[in-house]
Amino acid sequence: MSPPETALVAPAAADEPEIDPLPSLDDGPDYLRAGKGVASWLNTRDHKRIALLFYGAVLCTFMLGGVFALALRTELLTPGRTIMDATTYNRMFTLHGITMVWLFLIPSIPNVFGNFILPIQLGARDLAFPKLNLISFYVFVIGALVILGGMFAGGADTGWTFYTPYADSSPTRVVPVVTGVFIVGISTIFTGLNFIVTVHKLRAPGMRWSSIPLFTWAIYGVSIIMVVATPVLGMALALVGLDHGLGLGIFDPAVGGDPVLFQHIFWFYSHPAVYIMILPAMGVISEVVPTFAHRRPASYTAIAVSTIGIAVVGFLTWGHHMFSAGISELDAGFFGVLSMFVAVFSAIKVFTWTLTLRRGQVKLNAPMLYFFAFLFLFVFGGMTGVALATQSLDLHWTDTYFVVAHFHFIMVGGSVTAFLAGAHYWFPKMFGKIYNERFATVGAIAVFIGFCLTFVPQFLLGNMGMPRRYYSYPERFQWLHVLSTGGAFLLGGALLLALGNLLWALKWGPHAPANPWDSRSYEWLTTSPPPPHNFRVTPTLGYDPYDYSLTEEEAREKARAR
Amino acid sequence: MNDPASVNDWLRTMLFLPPQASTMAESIDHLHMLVILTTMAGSAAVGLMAVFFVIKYRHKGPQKAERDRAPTTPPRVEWALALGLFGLFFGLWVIGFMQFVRLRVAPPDSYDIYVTAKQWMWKFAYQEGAHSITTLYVPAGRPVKLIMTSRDVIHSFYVPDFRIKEDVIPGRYTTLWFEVKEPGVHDILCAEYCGTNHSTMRGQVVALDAADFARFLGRGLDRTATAAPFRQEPEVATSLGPSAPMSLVRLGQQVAAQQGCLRCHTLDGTPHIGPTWAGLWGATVPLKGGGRVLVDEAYLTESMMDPMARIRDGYQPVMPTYLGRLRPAETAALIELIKSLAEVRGQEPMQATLPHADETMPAGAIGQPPPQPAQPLLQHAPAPPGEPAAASQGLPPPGAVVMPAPAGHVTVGPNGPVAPNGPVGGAPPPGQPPPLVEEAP
Amino acid sequence: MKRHALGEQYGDFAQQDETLQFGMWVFLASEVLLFAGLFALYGSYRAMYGADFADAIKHNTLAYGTVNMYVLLCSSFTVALAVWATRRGRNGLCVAMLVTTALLGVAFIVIKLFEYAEHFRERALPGPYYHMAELPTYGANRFFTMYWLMTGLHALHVTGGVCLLVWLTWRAAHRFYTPEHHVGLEMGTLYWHLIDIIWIFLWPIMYLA
Amino acid sequence: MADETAAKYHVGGVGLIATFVGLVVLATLSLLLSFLHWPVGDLVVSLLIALVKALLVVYFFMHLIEQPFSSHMAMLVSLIWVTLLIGLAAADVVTRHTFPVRPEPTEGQPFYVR
Repeated sequence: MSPPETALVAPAAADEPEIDPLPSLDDGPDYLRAGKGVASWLNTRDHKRIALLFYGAVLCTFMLGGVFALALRTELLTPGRTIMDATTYNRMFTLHGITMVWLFLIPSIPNVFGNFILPIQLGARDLAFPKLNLISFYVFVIGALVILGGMFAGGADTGWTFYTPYADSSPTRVVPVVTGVFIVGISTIFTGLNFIVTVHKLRAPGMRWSSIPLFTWAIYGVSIIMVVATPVLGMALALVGLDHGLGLGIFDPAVGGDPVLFQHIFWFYSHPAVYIMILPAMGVISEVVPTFAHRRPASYTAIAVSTIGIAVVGFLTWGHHMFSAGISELDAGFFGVLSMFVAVFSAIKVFTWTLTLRRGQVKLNAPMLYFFAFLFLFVFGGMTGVALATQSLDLHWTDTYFVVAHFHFIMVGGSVTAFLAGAHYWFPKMFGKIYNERFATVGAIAVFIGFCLTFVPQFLLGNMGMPRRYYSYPERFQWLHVLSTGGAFLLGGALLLALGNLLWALKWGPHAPANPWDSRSYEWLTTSPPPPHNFRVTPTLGYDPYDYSLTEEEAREKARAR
Repeated sequence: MNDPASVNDWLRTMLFLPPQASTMAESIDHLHMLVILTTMAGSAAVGLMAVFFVIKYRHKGPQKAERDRAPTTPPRVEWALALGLFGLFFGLWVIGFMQFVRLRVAPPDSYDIYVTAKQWMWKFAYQEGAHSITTLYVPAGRPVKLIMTSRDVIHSFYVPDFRIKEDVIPGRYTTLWFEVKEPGVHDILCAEYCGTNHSTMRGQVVALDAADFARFLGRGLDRTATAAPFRQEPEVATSLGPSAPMSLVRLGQQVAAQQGCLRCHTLDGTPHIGPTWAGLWGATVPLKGGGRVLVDEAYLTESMMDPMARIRDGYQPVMPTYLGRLRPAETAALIELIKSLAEVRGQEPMQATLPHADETMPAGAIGQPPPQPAQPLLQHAPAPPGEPAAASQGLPPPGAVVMPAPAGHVTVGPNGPVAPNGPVGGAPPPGQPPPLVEEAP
Repeated sequence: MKRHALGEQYGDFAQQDETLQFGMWVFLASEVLLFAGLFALYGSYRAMYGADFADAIKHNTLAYGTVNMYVLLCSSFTVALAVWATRRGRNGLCVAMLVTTALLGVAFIVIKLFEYAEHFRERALPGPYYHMAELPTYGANRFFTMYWLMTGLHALHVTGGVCLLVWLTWRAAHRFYTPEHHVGLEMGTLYWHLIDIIWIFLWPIMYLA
Repeated sequence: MADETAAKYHVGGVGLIATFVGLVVLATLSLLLSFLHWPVGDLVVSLLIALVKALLVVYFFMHLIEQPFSSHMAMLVSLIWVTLLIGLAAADVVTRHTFPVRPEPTEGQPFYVR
């Protein structure tokens, strides 16, 4: 990090009392139209434009990962070979995992919505380090290209977990792939660092920790995980790279190494990483629910505290991935009981969201439908997580399709659903347009049905004992696989419908007002789309962002007050 | 439905759980059912509550200001919820952990079987000297403890019908125990991703009643006259500072082990990543993309130095080049080794092989993890002259590299290696599975 | 002159300096965790092979590590003095101290290279390349594998730190840093201190106990 | 925003010199103690001394003492997380008792010869 050598423009006159901090559409071009040409996008420092760059990037990787998933599901239609051979299948599921985890789920909500919304919710003019933010994007792109290049130039067949010693001795190209993931990790750290510093140092005057909007709380918790855990992943992957590339034998039993230690270091990152994926999703939901229930959250404190609780306790549970991996019974028991704490924190959130609906005025727009999908899938998926953390049951289920179904319930049913909720909820704010509600409703319902059809059979497969990462399988599993594949194609179509509807609205949708949902959260104070620096001058945001006893005009008056 | 057994069966069918073949399976399933029912009840409760609120409080008419400003749930409700849930989860954990400890600690009177995993097969060795590949024979109604290690990467021994799974780790021993209730056949699956053919690394557990099991072991002991198949483990541990000059064939074995050839090629005809070396020499093999080639010095040398030049049909182009990694003498030694195996017939991997318990082959065969020093078999093992006794090493390290295979199971004759006590090649396939295997339940 | 410009997103210089410094602290926290993975590996292997580790530590040359410890402590002191000098407007002293620090850093690397050469001669190399006849144990192999990884990563950081110091020196020589505005210098020195702290922990576990 | 109004205490020249002297003394103490070959306490004591030295560097050389509370948090969090990672990973190794250790290679048989 270097000190800023160049300022963007002259600092605004921040203390002139007569300026109304809340912008209007007459002020000048909004952030989308403030600069013209490709260069103004590729060299931008505006967090909102960088968010859109990330938006484009993660949608591409999401499509790519989805295509891989459909290819995998097609292969699994028959017990033997359907469309590809075993090596291709192994490379394909590795590619699917790596793409979805590191190139979609981890950057999706934080880098798109976090980047866009967090500074506005804090009343800041930008993130603390705008240049670092842009660097983070380019580092991400470079990392993604290295991964995909490595995969297409031969590819790794290790699974996204890179377990040693298989990853050391795999005849495939492991080194470029781990290098790419390492680079993407650098981007993650930069982004997390930027968010943490912004939340600490750039809050608008008057904003206490207890009035930070809940989405920002969630992104803050995630950023802590990103900054603290990602370097450990970087180290684990670097060691695998050294083992594979130079034969250093760091985990090689032939020279006294212990491959289980790799799993410890790997899961120290990769378990908290699932909270990197789900916490932002919870943040989105925590914004959507009060807005559409027109009601303050049943307990702001419970949601904020459980966010940080999950972020912290999430670090103490990594051993539950290793109950059958030959770790000591004592360590396993310790990790088992700590895993239950995470479940408690998640349950508190779920009950708080549900109770928020009570005595509200609930509107069933598309984001709210996604919330219901999220609620059901997340609760069911989360409860199966409790089952998996129960050690004696884990011995039967671990590394079976039960685990596959469990984490897809959380990752797809939770994170992707919340991503879609956020995409619809903030669409007017980001682009100044309104999407077609009818198609969005159909899309949301289709996503839910397709999802259930895909993954509920996988729970049953897991119960029957179908191990994961199997290219061929005994015939008694086939009918459930066929069902799951059918669901996967339905889910793929539903996702295309949902995203296509948004794309259509981007061009042909009607103009959106500043606050179409009648929300009280701070980001709706500014225009849609916002001006380049979000507000004319920094507003005073001391009031409760979920105070629905205020009318919209009263809330705007409070933000104007000095 | 008042009968607990029928409730159990009904729920097991509803949840698609496999048969409860081990003594622990039923109690694990009961916890499973409890947890799943709680899960479904929990998500249904939350879902219904949400639906109820939506119907009751749905938006009508113009948006009004919030009706009351106080938080809807007082903190004590949150606390009660948190504590109650934690109590529930903690209770599950206590039951689960107690079961877990029971699953991990074998009873003292268990029958020990050694398991070696390698890409992509399971090998089982019994205390009496019998051993088998892919099919594990166990006595029903008696606790069996598996002592497992891997020769290459991590595998996981999984029998869904027993509800057990444990990773098999190179360089370490892990254990697993179970007691099968009745004679029958059950699937073994590898549950930890281990490479290209991970999904075909399957096997079977055949549970026999006590008499049949004794007969199985006895057959193993009786068949001393039959040739043991040539096994692939070279005598790496004894390769240090040999005082006597080494034959090229033996040097070839050493090189093959050092250079990792044996990770992909077998010496006994077992199918693996690369073509087996047994019976390879002098054969005419088909090539990928058409054509055939006679396996001679030229083709073998080319395959070591430029493996991609001509690939045998049916194999992946995965072999690295050894150009610059093999000295000429080592290349020659490898070729001599392959020559010496020209007459070795391959064996079918699915067959149980029952080696003899001859003194020249103590602890038998390889593929069997080295027994514990306390076992009498090893103590009787005579060390061949000029080579350190395997027994002096204590419990030898498992794993692919330092495999202190007991010396002497391959004697090098003037015409290459000869499996002890038997004609090489032409012998009838060694050992058929006992007849009771077919008696599926 | 674009020196010390105020970023668009900040209210005043105090906020900007504070933000940059806090960013650096968060970055350092992240950096610490990068080493933590290796420390965890070291701890685990040491728990497996305690006696072998003790032998291997005795085998390591105490003098190299100890001299390097004092070298880094001195460099930490001089770089702290550089900041102290800048705060008092004594730019010449600051440049001198930065140069001294960079030289001490180079000295550290040179000493380390001598030590590495010795290990190379003994074949005390990581993993399969380890062929030291005196300690033919798994544990000693693990120790030297971890030794190379941890000191190697640290040496990379020292090299990066020296480059950073050269850049800071260049800027200080051009009177970039004033008593009011020198947050870049402070951030750079924080990084150098972190390198010192990591050696403070590497020294006992690699040479003393 | 309590964390942005920390007391501006400045570490002066005397403080720096005192810190440096303290560091050198502690390093020497650690070195001397290592000659005692104290079987159990050796590692613990040297790590404790290292921790004190690190705190001296962090607080005075790195001026953490002048920093607001949030910077303290950053260091505290990284310290706790490092402890967690090392502690829980090593706890597994220490308490494993299935079939534990690899045997030592016998005399004259270095393990690395394959």
